[in-house]
Amino acid sequence: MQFLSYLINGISLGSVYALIALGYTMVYGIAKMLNFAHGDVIMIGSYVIFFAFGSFGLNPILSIVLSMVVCTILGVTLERVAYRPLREAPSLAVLITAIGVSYLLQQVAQLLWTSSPKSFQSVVGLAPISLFNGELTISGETIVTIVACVVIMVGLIWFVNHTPAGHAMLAVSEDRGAAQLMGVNVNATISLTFAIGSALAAVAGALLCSSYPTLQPTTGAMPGIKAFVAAVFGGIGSIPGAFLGGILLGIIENLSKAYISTQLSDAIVFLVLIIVLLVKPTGLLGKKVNVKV
Amino acid sequence: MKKFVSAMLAATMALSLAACGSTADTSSEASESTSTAASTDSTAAESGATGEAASGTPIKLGGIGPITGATAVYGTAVKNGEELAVNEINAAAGYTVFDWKFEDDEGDAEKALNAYNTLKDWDMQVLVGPVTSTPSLSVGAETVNDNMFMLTPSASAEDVANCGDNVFQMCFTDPNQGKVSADYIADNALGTKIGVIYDSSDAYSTGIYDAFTTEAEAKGLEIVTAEAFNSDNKSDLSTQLAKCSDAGADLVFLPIYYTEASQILVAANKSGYEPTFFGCDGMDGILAVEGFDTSLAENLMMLCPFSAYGEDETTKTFVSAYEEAYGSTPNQFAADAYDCVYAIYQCVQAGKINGDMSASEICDALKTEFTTMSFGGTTGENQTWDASGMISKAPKVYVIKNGAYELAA
Amino acid sequence: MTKLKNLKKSTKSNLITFGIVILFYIVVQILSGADLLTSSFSGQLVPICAYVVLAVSLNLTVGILGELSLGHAGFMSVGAFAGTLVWVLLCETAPAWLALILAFVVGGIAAGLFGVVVGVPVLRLSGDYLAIVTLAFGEIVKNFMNACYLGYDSTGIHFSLKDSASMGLADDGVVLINGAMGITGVTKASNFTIGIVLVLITLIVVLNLIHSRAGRAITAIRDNEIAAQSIGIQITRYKLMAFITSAVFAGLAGVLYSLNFSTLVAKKFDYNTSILILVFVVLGGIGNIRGSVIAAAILTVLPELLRSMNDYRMLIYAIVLIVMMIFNQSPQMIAWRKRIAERFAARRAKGKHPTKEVG
Amino acid sequence: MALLEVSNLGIAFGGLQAVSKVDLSIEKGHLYGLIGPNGAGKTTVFNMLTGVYKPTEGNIVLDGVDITGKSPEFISKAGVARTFQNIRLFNEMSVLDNVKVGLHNQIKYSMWTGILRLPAFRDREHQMNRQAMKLLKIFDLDGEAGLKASQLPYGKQRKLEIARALATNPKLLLLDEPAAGMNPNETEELMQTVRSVRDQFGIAVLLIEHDMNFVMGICEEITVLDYGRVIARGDGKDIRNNPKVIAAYLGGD
Repeated sequence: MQFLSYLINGISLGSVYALIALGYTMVYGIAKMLNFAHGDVIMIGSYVIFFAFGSFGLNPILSIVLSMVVCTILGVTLERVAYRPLREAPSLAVLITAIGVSYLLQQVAQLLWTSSPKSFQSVVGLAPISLFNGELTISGETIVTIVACVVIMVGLIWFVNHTPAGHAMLAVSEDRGAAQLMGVNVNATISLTFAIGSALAAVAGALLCSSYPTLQPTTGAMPGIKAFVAAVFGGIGSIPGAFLGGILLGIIENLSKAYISTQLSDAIVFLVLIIVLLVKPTGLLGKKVNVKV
Repeated sequence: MKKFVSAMLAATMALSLAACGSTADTSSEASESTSTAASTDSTAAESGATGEAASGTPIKLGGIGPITGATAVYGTAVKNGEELAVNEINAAAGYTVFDWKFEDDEGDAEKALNAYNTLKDWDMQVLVGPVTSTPSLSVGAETVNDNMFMLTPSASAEDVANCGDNVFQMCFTDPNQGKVSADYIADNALGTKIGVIYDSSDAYSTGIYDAFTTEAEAKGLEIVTAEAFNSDNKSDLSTQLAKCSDAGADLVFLPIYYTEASQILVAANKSGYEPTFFGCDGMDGILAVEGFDTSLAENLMMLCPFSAYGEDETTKTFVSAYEEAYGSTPNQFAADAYDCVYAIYQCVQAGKINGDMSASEICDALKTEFTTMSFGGTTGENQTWDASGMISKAPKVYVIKNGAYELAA
Repeated sequence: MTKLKNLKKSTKSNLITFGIVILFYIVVQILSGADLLTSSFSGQLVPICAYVVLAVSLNLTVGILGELSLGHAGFMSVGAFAGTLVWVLLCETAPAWLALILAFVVGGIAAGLFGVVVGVPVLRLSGDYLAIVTLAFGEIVKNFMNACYLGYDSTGIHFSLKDSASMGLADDGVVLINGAMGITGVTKASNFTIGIVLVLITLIVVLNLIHSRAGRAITAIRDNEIAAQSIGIQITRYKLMAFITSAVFAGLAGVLYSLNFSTLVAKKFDYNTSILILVFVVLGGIGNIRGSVIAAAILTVLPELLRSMNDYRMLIYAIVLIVMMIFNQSPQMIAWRKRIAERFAARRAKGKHPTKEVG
Repeated sequence: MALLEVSNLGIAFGGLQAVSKVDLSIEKGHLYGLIGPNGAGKTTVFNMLTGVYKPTEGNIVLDGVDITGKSPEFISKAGVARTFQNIRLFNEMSVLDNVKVGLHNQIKYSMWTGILRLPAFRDREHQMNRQAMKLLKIFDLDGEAGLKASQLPYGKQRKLEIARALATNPKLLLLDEPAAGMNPNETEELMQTVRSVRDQFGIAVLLIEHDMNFVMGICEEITVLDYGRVIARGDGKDIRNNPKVIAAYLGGD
């Protein structure tokens, strides 16, 4: 029973990682860039919800929609202003710019909303489920996060495979130059990717902060990095990989806290990641890329 | 000299300086202090007012603390506390007693030293800061060389005071807090099985934890489990809590800051685990967390020198002035910082120091004064310091009842 | 003849780099002798040297070997802890110069060994995967050092990964590394001269390595691994050579850095510090050693110069970072800058020889 | 015993047999052609000969040394050098340095000699420069020694790749479509160069080429591959008249 409850804690954390990782992996797969500012877009989204829902008492769904709109605008703007000029530049240049954007968002948040922590009120109204005569409780947030995660994953896979815009994304991700020659509007496609990724960030923010309620300007940073690790773990660029990687990462983190050491749980998580990558260099579900000689 | 450095940089990095050089200068500092504390005489007035000041050259008081980065929330509280005290004192005296300047250290030893050096270039005479332990250790060693008086509001590691005889603390040391907490829990039989959750990446938290375990053992308290988290994985604390619950802990000791503590209380409520929670001074501030359901903190106990709900005159004046100026309830970081400035002011009033003395002379005067005086402030009456710079004041344990602090029996 | 010119070109460029460093040293010494330096600036001299060494060494991995490493601070941490331990243990008993040299040697070797441990398995990966694994290693080091308790007493050395109580030190015991509090009470030993000496050693080793047989092999691997293999270059050997050299200097920089402060904590060497060093490398120009030197120095000083901006300091730093990145790296911006430069050149040419044009 | 003896060589990628039962025998100093339609497996054979792929069956013996499935470094040291179909130069390095890297295993000094600039460093570097310039001169590239490899025009990049390969002092040189993208004049010139290289260095050359004039004009023996198998072998005339070859080129599919 103890094991089960640790496992559920792990899945709960993992599903939040997975949700964030989906955004990472989308952007990476299509724009081929590591958007290190993704975690900070999540933080901004969470503040929007905090004020809309917590302070102005807006309906939770409406708050999330509002946050999605704000994040989408933010994401597309960032792409347009900071990333697009560097599209043909070395990938490291974009990486550093993304980090600059991450600092920028954190600083803006601190100036706007101060560094005082806010306690985020859960947007999930679902009551916890109690199993085995109350020995095991699964919180409403966990259930909603997992469901949201699966729905979004399936939705993304469907979108990419069955819509013209999705096909354009696939084409851009395979070969940007060729896609352009085929008449795909690369700029628009990448903007759309950022729009979707950022809208997902808003949802991720809502659920991250519902489960783990402390909201500060630095809230997005560490979950962002962990989710990035999760995305790599599952095979970056792969949508189901992000989901699997996120869930596994959460489980490993919590089980090592439970059974090995709370001090060293992060070290263990990263060690597992390294071992997985050494055995399977492109992650669990990543595509193997052959270099043609 | 500054010009030389800037010129060198300008030559090599014209762009970046063009972007920010024109807006530089001190105007933003002035506007900031006037905007945050508009009601009182602001430090910005200093330059004009000194000419006809009633008496004395202003003493240059420097503050250091994190106002950006992960620990910014604590540094900001200290900054506000200092600013409030300086403004009050200057207004009450009718002339500029303290010139005050605060520099950011991002909670980092290297940046703290940079901040200290910047303040030295400004001819700082007394240092109130830094806020956290590691920066204080790094700056403390420097102040010893410079014989600069350093009074830290909140850096509670024992080693800080041990840097030198010029380094004083306004807060209890970590080992002291750990020991007193264990004693209190044992003496009042608050719990039989103790669980601990602490931040293993934080010097303050591990410092209390270490002393607590030692004393608990001596007092025969049973620590059933001690769980750690760190700054990288503090968003999910449910497993640590579950382990305490599984180990059957009826009291969970939380030597951590209120930011994470609020998270633990929410998680405990979610999983239906209801032990007694006991924290230290870092816990103060939990009721002021925006959006936090304060009913979850009901019956939370903490060892803390300061209560914003205190009935004494000093506290009431401080709390209302702080709320008016900054729009939030002060916590012990702000209170300690406020007390620091007033403690130094006590020496000014006693005529022991003035701004015409060198930093080193001031330091010597303050050393003598601090080890002999008794100070009453928002964080306690009859506070005294020993020669090593550690404070002695009566420890108070508060319990939260109906959303306010009550002194525990 | 061209070959001679070619050789001379690289030698000349190296000499300019050395010249900048030495000139900087002399100017600072003169100004400091005349008491013209602010405390703020003199306080940053050692960190500047440490960051320069870090940036140059990381550039060896990122620019010359062409592999992205996000864990450079991890090597710095290993070196810092090993070197500081040696210093703390020896500074009272051995002569200071000997203790100091030993601290640097041990710090460098420890980081180098760690480089082997990381490099051997990891260099099989490449690109973003290599980056993430180095990031993971850096985080592991931080996590481990944060949980590391080390001390000794009359019965021997005690070690724990849990807390200081479980070390089981006797009353006469001395705590060396105290978990999150790290090593405290370190007697400062670094100074600007040591820093500059380390910078010069780093530059000599790195630049000479790059412009030698081994360096060409490393660069060849970066440019085209398959072709390099086809002409008989042992890929792993040279990748490791670059990676380990880079780690050793990161370790040395760590020793220099940590001995400049009285306290050493693992938290400092986190992912953000690795990124900071990477920013120096990228802004200075990937593969451009002199660029790394200048960028590291300037970007270390910049946040301090922005202190007058108070709350807006880090905001402006972030904006400057983004703007500089776009300005330096965007193809459109590069083209635009070229056009402007050409226009200027043309105008100047016109101005200089007006008669000729008429004639 | 010929210089290169390949017998029964084959490789399968995940169940797909890309090349099978290829035999080759190349004498010292010979010019040898390997042709076939696109996708016939020519480059795959090259990749097996140079250790990029490990053959799943068969043997490769070079000058009495078994090099089957050995690492590319080993094979390079054993005496096989190659160029690539899509040019693989060290683009950011100078033309001179590209050749000097080729001399990596010919003129050696240790890492420490380089870092400490010991006397041996100067000697060896001079030696390298001399030798590299000599090679560049053969390909008429000595004037561009200081340029970056990527700044060279296409035809010269091809030549530089050959020069680099020669720097490794090979016994056998593999050229993968050396004349691709060249105009007839350049092709003609390249033919001369390849011949003179063979004469000067006394090495065997095995080349893949689509330009039939080039192959027929230069090669003393030709092997034709189709669908990973040898379908014909002989001199130019034999091949030109072989009905199987004609069928393969005109397209059975």
